[in-house]
Amino acid sequence: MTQTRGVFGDALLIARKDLLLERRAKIGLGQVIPFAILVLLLFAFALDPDRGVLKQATPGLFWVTVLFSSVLTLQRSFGLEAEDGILEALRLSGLSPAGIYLGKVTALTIELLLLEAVLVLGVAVLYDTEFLGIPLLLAIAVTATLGISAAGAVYGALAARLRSRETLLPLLLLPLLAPVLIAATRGCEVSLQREAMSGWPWAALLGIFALVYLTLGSFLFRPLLEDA
Amino acid sequence: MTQTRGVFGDALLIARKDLLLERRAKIGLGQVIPFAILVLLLFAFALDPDRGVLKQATPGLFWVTVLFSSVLTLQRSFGLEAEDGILEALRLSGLSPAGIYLGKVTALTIELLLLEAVLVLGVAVLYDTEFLGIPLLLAIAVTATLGISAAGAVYGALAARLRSRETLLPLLLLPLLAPVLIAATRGCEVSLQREAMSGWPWAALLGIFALVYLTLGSFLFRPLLEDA
Amino acid sequence: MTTTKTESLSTVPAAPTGTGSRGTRVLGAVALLFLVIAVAYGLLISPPDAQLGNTIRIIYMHVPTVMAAYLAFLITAVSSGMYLWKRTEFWDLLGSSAAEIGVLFFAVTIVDGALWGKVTWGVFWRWEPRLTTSAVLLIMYIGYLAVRAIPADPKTRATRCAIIGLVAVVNIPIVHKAVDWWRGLHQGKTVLGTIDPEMGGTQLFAMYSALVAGILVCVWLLIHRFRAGFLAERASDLGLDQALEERRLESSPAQGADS
Amino acid sequence: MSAIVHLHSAVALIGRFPALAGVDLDVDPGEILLLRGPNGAGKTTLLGVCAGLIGLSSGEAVVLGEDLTSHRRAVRRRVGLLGHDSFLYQDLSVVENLDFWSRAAAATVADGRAALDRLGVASRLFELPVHALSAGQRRRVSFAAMICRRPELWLLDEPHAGLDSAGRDLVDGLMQEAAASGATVMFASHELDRAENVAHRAVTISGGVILPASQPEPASQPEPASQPEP
Amino acid sequence: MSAIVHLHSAVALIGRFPALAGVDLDVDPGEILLLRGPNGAGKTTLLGVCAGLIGLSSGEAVVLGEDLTSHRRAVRRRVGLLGHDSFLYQDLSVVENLDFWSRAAAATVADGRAALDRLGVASRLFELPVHALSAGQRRRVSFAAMICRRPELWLLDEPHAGLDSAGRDLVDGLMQEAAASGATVMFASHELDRAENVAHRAVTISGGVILPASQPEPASQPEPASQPEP
Ligand code: HEM
Ligand SMILES: Nc1ncnc2c1ncn2[C@@H]1O[C@H](COP(=O)(O)OP(=O)(O)OP(=O)(O)O)[C@@H](O)[C@H]1O
Ligand SMILES: Nc1ncnc2c1ncn2[C@@H]1O[C@H](COP(=O)(O)OP(=O)(O)OP(=O)(O)O)[C@@H](O)[C@H]1O
Ligand SMILES: [Mg+2]
Ligand SMILES: [Mg+2]
Repeated sequence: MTQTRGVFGDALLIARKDLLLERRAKIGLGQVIPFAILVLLLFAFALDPDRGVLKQATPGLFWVTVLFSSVLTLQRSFGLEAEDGILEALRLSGLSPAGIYLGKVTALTIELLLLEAVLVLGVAVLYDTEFLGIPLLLAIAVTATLGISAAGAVYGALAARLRSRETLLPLLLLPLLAPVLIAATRGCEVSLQREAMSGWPWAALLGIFALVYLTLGSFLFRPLLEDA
Repeated sequence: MTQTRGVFGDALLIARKDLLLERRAKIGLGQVIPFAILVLLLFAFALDPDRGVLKQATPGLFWVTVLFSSVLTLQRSFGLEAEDGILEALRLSGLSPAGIYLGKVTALTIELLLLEAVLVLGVAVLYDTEFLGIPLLLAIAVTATLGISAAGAVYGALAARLRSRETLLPLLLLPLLAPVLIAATRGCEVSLQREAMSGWPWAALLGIFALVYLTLGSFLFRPLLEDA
Repeated sequence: MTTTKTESLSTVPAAPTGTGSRGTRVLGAVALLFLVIAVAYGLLISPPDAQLGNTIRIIYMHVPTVMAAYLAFLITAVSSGMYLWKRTEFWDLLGSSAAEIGVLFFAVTIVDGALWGKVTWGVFWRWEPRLTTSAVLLIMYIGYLAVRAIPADPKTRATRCAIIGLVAVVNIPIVHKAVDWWRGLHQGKTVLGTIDPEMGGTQLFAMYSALVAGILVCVWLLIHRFRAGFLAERASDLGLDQALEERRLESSPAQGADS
Repeated sequence: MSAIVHLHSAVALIGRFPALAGVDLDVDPGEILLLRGPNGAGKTTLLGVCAGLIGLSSGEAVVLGEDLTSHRRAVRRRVGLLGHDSFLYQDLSVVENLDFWSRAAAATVADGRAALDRLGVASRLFELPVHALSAGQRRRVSFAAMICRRPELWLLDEPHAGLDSAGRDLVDGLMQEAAASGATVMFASHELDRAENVAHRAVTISGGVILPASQPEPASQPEPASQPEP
Repeated sequence: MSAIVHLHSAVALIGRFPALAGVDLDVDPGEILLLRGPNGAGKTTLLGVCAGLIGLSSGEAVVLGEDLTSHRRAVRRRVGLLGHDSFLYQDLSVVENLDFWSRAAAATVADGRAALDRLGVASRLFELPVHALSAGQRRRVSFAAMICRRPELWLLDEPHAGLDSAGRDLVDGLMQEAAASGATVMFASHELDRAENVAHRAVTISGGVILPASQPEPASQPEPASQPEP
């Protein structure tokens, strides 16, 4: 009982600290969001809108953009934890590793969902998208984001201590998130284009992915924090 | 006379140091290249190959990938200069700012050209591209890369001292490089698809861009290094 | 360096000084036998395919190497779990050896698949989701090897690798399932789906012997890679003794002001 | 087992380098132990081992009754480490840092404020982000974050470095207070005059081993320091 | 103009905070000047101003004959600064760093090696990347990188910090040598006993101003240090 409360208490402490840090450093969203919108614009340039390619590819591009922005967000979030011996301090702190993990995942998920909300507006304006099947879209966004944070926090922490983290993190994380990209893209396509089949299986797949990584991460964070 | 020799001597010193650092840290290319290939793969997911979109979009995707990889490379290259007071040490060193700038640009251009060479192989195999108009392609690659490095080094140095550099750099740099992206993409399309119009004007445009930024950078690096 | 290693190791009773042993020689012989059978049936005895002609014979290499690679990645995952539980060098070495072998076999699959693609489809690569996910899988394990290559304390390195080994394996079934669904959803059967049924008896025999051969070769390589890794660790242990000696010498007053 | 720290033939590797090459050390409860020795001797590494942050590759280590070779985790929350790094979030303000670290250590926010006060951190600095502090001000805040954990074993790496004279006296007082109230203190220092005054006992570490007390100081330590052994 | 450093009512802002609030200071050629004062007094800022790294917002500053308010650049290559940061590339080895920095300062590679030797950096460390060094070892390498520039004005921020006794004596020797050969030395230190022995003159800085020599030490500095003024 006490143990369980402890984990969630720790998670809350960490999540609040992360969001505070986000506010204080006045960076994350303030700069990641413009970055993401910029990526969307670049795609528009690269793909030459006249050919109708862009419209077709909107969901895919949206999720690729989210993926890149998440890598940026993760890098920053764990970069802050690796400075000035903070990781050592966390190991000494007595906070439960699962709590730290869940706290980081919570903060990341909140930040990324905010980002996606803004990005959806961007897509609506830039790519002239009509939104159909809102509940499905919401379900996909939440599960996909949770999956990205859950997997990302594990690798973010793993890469944080290495001097090569800027490049190692995308190398490790992006292949891992390929299924999220596929599932989220297909799910959104289905939802937007009213394809024959329902998109809910994709949302379910994303949910499973998130659950698996959340569980794995809660267990793996202990050895990760302590020995890696 | 002595002054001129000094600038190029300084540039050589800096470029050699950068390439050495690249080798020592065993990172850049060893991880940026896989990252770039991965970005190509992710696009394949996002764009659903069966629709033939991918083949059409190859040049655009190639250059978007190069752009992202350059941001990564720049981030790392200037991240190393900002640690441990190195920027202060460079200001004190007596190296000429233009020399430092040209040295960084040289090292970056070499690294990026290497990356592009590997990426071209990747594209050739993955996207089944036939290469026509090799001289034009080469001219575009060199001028575009020089332009990216020339503009990137200015902003890399500018962002390096800020605590928010991970996110600020792409935000500043990517809009600036949008013309490079467009010109290089169109130029490559022309060259690959033998479109009516010749692609050399694009190469010339890229050359002008590179020259302008090289000149601008050589002058701006002094106030940038000294007072920023 | 090599000589000192073998000399001092041979003074330890029963310490292995090479990577071979009776067991592996027998295993190697059996693997070779199956390889010969597979080559004979695959290349000579079995008939060509109705549609693909003689190019079908690439399958006798393509599929066994994939299966061997999957096996290797599975071994990596199990070893990673065991390492996190038991914390012994054995599991660490086994996991990383298997990952290396797996990457090797998987790369071979991709290369011969690409060559096969060139003769059947006319291109090396298509944006076939299975091919794309294959490449993604390969990169995932290249990431594992990249982390392995970062110099670090052996225990730290082992933990990092074990975590990646466990996380990455979860992705294999997800990737393959997701792709099947994707295909199944709005597209007809693909090339990969269309050819494998309807195999004749000799074709099947060639396939099975190739499969056995592939797996045996994989295990054989794995054992050798493991032992090579083990010996390398022992060699660095010997280096450690010397390093300890030198380190302690720093404290002798004769050495004077050292920093 | 009465010793708070018991190391026997402890070997610790950094990469492949034996930073500790067989350390034997026993520290009694309530003791203030000074670690001295030349640069690169292994003092920082030894403190890291005692904190459970650096693993042993061979040898025995029992700290606060916990065997470090089997479970290092239990020790970590009971020690306080002041290292070369600040252990503070550079973008958070002084009080935000203290609030976070005190709550992480299951202390109250009030403990954190009290610790800041104890370390003489001026209230003008409370709302400043840590990266704006001067070297010595930051060191004080780190120290405050450490003491509000109420550690049983204090591990201090050059605790006087960067502090002004008032700060130095303060630190000496804190160490003595801690020892008097039952905690144990191990600290590394190069400022021997000051350090030897406050320490109950001093050991010399050099080349990754602890020199026997009888052995003269190594050449790089000119003045043969007095060793007030208990 | 005979003074090497001449500051008059110098005000320097960090952000909006006046870290220097009107400093008057003259330093003669060949002098070794100690800056002392409580944490956050402005010592590091003052050294940064003299190095031409931090701009003045008002007041006069002439260093090595160059007016800092108009062109700070000329001064920079003639001073040597040892700061809180290491000024070294962490991923390059010790010799690679020294080679680079000595050539950047228009010195030869041999000068770099000689400087390493002078600082007593063991040759075992030459090929190690800087991030693997201990705190004191790194400090020695930074010092070596500084002296191989043959600066006319030495600006040292806590030069003794982190060094072992041998290193401290070495640093004192280096400062005296530099002063004897015509260079000028300004250093900040909290280790007053040692620092006052080597300095020709000491000034106390507190709250961003230099206290008049007659005025007693501020409250946070208990022992009234002797001021051997020339
Ligand atoms: C670059 C090219 C290729 C790659 C990377 C590749 C990769 C793979 C992989 C990863 C598998 C295992 C699938 C599983 O998880 O079950 C596989 C199976 C298979 N591949 Fe390929 N392949 C390539 C080209 C080809 C070509 C050109 C053909 C035939 C024309 C082919 C025929 C098959 C068959 C028959 C199987 C086994 C049946 C199955 O499990 O679906 N492959 N390939
Ligand atoms: N990767 C490595 N390869 C070789 N030697 C290493 C490596 N990493 C660390 N070392 C050495 O290990 C030792 C670490 O010593 P440690 O930091 O414990 O010294 P210390 O006693 O705290 O010194 P200081 O007084 O300078 O702080 C140093 O001699 C350092 O050179
Ligand atoms: N952004 C800021 N806002 C308010 N005060 C600031 C800001 N940045 C720096 N300061 C203050 O400016 C002063 C800088 O002093 P400086 O670093 O020169 O001190 P110092 O004498 O070197 O101290 P120490 O002995 O601790 O190294 C500190 O008091 C610090 O709190
Ligand atoms: Mg140390
Ligand atoms: Mg200071």
